[in-house]
Amino acid sequence: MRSLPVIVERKSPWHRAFQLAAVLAVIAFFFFVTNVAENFSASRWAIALTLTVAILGLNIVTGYSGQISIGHSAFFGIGAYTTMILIADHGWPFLATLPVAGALGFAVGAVIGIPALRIRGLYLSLITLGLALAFPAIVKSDNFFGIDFASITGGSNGKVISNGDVTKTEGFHWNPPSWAPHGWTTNDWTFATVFVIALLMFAMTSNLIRSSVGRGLIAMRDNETGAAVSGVYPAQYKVLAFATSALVTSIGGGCFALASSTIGPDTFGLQRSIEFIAGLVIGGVATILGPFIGGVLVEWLPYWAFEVNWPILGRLEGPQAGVLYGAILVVIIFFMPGGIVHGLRQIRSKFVVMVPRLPAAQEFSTAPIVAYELDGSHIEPDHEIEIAQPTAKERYQ
Amino acid sequence: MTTMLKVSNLEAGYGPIQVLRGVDLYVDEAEVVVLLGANGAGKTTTIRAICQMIDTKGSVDMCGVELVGMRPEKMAGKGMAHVPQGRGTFPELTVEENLQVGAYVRKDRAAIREDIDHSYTLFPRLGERRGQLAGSLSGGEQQMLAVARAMMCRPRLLLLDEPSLGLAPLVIQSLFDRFSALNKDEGVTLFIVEQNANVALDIADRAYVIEAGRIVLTGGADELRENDAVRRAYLGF
Amino acid sequence: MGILAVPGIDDKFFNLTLFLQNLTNALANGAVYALMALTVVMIYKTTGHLNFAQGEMAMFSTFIVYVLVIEQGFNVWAAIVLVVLGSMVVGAGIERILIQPLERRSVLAPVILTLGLFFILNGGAATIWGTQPHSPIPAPFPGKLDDKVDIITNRVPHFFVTYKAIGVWITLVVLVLLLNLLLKRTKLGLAYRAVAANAESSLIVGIPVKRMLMLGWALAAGIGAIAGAVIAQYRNVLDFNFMAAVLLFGFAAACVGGFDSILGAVVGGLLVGVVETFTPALFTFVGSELSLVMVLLVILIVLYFRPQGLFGSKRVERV
Amino acid sequence: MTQRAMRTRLRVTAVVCLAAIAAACGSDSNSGSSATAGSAAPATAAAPATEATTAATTAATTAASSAATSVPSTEAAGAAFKVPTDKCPADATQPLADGAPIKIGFIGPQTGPLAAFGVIAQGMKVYFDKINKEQGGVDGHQLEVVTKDDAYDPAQSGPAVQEAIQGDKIFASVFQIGTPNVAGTRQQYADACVPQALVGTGFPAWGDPKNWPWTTGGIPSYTVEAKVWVQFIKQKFPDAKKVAILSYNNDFGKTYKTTLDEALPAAGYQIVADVAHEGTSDLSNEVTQLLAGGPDVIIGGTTSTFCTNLIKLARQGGFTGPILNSYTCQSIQQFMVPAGDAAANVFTLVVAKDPSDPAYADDPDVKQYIADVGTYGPGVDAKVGNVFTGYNGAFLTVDALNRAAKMDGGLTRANLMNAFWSFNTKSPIAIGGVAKVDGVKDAYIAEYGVMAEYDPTGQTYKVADGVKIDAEGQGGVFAG
Repeated sequence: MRSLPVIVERKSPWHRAFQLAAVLAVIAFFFFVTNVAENFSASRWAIALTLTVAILGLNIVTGYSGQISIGHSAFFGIGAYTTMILIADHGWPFLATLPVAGALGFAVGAVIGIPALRIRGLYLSLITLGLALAFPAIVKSDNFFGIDFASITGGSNGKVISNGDVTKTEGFHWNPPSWAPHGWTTNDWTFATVFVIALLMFAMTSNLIRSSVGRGLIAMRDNETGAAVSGVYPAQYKVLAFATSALVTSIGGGCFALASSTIGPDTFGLQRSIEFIAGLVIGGVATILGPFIGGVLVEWLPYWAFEVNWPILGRLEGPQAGVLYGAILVVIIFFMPGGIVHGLRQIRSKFVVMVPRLPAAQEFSTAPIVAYELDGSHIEPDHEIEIAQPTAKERYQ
Repeated sequence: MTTMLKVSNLEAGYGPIQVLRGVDLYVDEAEVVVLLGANGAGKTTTIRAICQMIDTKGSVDMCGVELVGMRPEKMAGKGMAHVPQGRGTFPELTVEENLQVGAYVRKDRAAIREDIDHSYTLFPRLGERRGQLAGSLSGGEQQMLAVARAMMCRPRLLLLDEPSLGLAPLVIQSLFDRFSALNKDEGVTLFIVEQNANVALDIADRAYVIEAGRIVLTGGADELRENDAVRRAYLGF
Repeated sequence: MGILAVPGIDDKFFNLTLFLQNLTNALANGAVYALMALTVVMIYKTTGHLNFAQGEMAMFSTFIVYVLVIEQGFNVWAAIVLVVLGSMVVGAGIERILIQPLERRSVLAPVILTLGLFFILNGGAATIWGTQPHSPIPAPFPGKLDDKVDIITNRVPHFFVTYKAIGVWITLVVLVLLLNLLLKRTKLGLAYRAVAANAESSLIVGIPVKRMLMLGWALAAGIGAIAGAVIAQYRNVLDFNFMAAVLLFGFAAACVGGFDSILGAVVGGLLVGVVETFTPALFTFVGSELSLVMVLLVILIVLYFRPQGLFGSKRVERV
Repeated sequence: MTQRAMRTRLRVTAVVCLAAIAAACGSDSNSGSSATAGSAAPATAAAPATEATTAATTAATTAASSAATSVPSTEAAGAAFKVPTDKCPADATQPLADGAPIKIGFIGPQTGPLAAFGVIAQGMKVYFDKINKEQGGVDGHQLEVVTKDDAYDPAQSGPAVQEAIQGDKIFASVFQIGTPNVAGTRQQYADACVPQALVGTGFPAWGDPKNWPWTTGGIPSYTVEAKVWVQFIKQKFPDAKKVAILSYNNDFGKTYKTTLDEALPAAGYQIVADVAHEGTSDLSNEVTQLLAGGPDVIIGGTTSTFCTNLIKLARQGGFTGPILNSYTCQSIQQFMVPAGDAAANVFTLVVAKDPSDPAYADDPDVKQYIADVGTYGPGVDAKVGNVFTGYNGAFLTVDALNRAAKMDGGLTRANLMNAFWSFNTKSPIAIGGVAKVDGVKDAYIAEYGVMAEYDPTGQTYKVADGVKIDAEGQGGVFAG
């Protein structure tokens, strides 16, 4: 048996294969949902994807800049209501509503970012908790500082865009275009749309994290004072972090409006924020894959808890499903406190270790090293300086 | 003179990072021993290892009792007291309460009361600020309080982790005078980890120099004072 | 009869008995929130965590009081004392078995654990005692219709104070006094406060820090148990959901007052109660159902000027 | 979905009554003070109630919702309503295969703060098991209840209904709960031609055979109840002038509030206080606001424990006048008894027999119900109103199934829908009147009730000397 862990250099052929496998997995997942899985579960998968986008947004604030936000259900709601109102009352095409949803989310996120400048830690979390509690109340209210939101948002009755089945509906329906593969239903097409948007969002976020902005956020998370000392201007970064995270979450909300086609004020209550946090932590904080796993689990776990005919327990009544869901949360977090992605990484690191690619020896410049005396004259090196170049394996064995 | 503390082949570190690589030293009764070393040489790690604050390998023998493997909170009762780096005061407790906490492991209430009054005589400044929150004291006063608190469990050996940190030279001098007084009058054995070699060597009987996790030099205080390597590295001339 | 027609100020404001009755309601509700804020502070002081399952633990304890009193015929206070002790043991147990192993390995994990506990306790209570509201509700204080002190009854609305409202105040005052006695006068209390102030030096002086964390959870669970019984009677509701909303207000109160201050919890709770009562009564430009939003606005304002809450201690951050 | 535990406690459905309806059924000419209303559909509101209770009453005046005149005259008066099946998938008009079970879906909250409604499914199961055992099911098919959990969140109803229709292939959905939930999913039922019958929300729009033939209402409309209150005050308390309203701040409470805000001034009353409360409040502040207005009558447009607390706090605040109570709080054991003797001078629109009411102890239907629960529903508490609600809903479903089986074309979904649109039967839970609906002139199944006073000592409603309201046949069709 080869000696474990196997060393794999980044960008080496092995690594390329590993990446290819990941891409194949994504395509397989898409194929599974649109063709293999039951048609009705495609709509639940679409909703799950929108939750992953929302949690991806939360990850920017909680994962990468260390600020726990309990208010992301409000941004999710803003995105959903924007899309719903623009489609239901003004007849906008769906894709056109997403930029508006994102912009509104960005604005509200920035506003919430401002108190973040002075207030920190748990106190700021409580402000965001306030946001989560306030959102349903404001949406329902017909007298919020004079503004009658209820008439715009439909108040307690919520809003409906009847995304009915392929042929028979007038009004809004998101039917597969002619070039879509034969046999696709509205559900499959909705899932495909949300899937593409989610991929875009995941790509955008992972680039953001790898950029200088991302490094600034991480520096601020690990040690805010230290980061401030070394040039990361906290005020700007905090507001930016909240705003971008709100933008991503509210775009997730826009997709959620399409996927669920019916929303009400309490769809975006506090329980939604708590669901996002649970999903993020179970998936794996400060990772890219974490929000995906978290979003899927948070949507499907309660469903399985209620629907599945469990081996010993059998079909569960409502409250018992709640107990099972809570127990599963505890078990997951107990055995993988860092979340599933970190847990899997620990397991994987026993077999494969990914190391940065080391520059090949000849890439070093062979120019002689020049030393200067204090008076400006330089000392001639008496011999060619040879740099021994250990291979990657020796270094890390 | 009986040996009070014998440390042999002490290894310790933080997770994968190995800091101490086999430290051997001993402290005899009523002695003042100083451990010198640059930043990151392993001075503080040595004290934390001796007090079992971090996982250690090797042996730490205190008057016949093996300490390695014992839980940190069990150490207080073994006649050893530790004044941590940065003094470890309890900011939200008053000066009096800080002293009372120092005597947590003792049960003899009358004697504790006596010791508190005694420390107010030793450190009159603390007596004046008895009801004040420890957080509001100055650096020097907090250091005094830290020592007084350490004395509250009537230790036979006092471990001090860089007491001079962040104090004015004048304050350091008076502090070290107090330390030698504690040693001479109260018979308390001292083990001081310090960067400020000058002041430390003045009151020390013996000293060790640690570099990169290993003892590189040992000997009497005067002997070390003459050693040019020590002079250039720690005495600065 | 609005003497002074201040724009935006509802003219009923100057109806004296309405003002006094509103004030009484505010302080009673405030005391309820303060009780829950105390449980939040007790845990935050030493562990620095928020326990999302605190409300459900209190609800569960209250249901056990219900079983003892209504089904087994215990005396209500005997049952409460029994349940408080039981709750303290369970609280300490939860901290020791579930929270401590997670403590070192991740910052967010304990939060998720308390969420899991929330669902387990909430679903568990609904499974055992069903989802319907239960009555009669155990009455620690005289709670019949005319158990009240009528002060002004010739004007509309009447100004009166019910015994159970007085009971809530008494419970709060007694608990705060007991807590102060424990923390200020006993060795255990001194050790608990030492761990709250500086956990590492507590270890050095020989304090069993782990047990102090458990003490924090035990105190919170015990206070929660008494609070649950008193709140169930005051709000006249006992079902598997009655504590969820109260806990949120408890979080808000602890946040305003400062998460690590007992005085802050009490003042924070009363402030939240006053704001919740007086916003709809005072201002007409906000719908009466938006008092919750106004409470959150006040918290934002307070925190903006004092980021660590009214009485919280400012944690110095070392680089 | 996941627990909605943190949500505000109780939410109830009933979409805000559209302005059109108010206009249509508002102030048209009053004829005859007491209109009769057929009652049907399930009864008491149990615990966190909401729309789950039964029997509607039309306005004491003429037709409650749209005036009968606006119904297209082409339909012959007596001709039964035929649901259009041209756009339906093939299996909508094929009879059920022999031996295949009839799956009846119940989509509603099983988890979360409103999990109390989950017990409706238990009530349905009791009656279905009884029919399966005693009559071998319907037309040889065994009856089955398929429960789906949407945790009362409209966004979850979509996937839940899709799964029920496409996955479990339910034959019909009965008693779906949540107005936005029903409104959001009725399109799916219409596309799949699956009956969404006897929905458990009090919004008048569910009586609209022309536009939404596959959806029928199952319980009385709150709009109508609010109108009955106004008429009742005018009749019983002629000298009352000032009225205070408390309403739950959700779609259920808003229906009452909007209707009352319009009907009370129209009837010459002054609204001295109009307070909405959240699910989190304990009503102490809100009741103080109500009493500050010095009202003669207080109307409680709220539900569950809020009804009890409104009564207790009002009495403690010195208010001795009449309090009108929503029918969703009719359950004596759960809401009236806890109020104790504060519940004197309290009036509720009694629409159904309450299993916990001693007056019905020897009522044959109630006795049969309690016996059935005993034999077929071990561990199910018969005293809980929602269980009787589910039982009654199942009774009506079986009645419709039997009639559908006899129609030409056999037991098909289309025929079942036609049967749902042609009820004319006496439901076991109704205290009077007939569950009648014909999809042409009368789209509302439950229109019978009695405004009765509650007797706290006898712990029963004085139904005998209450004001009977029976607007059977005058519900008209929804013209919103």
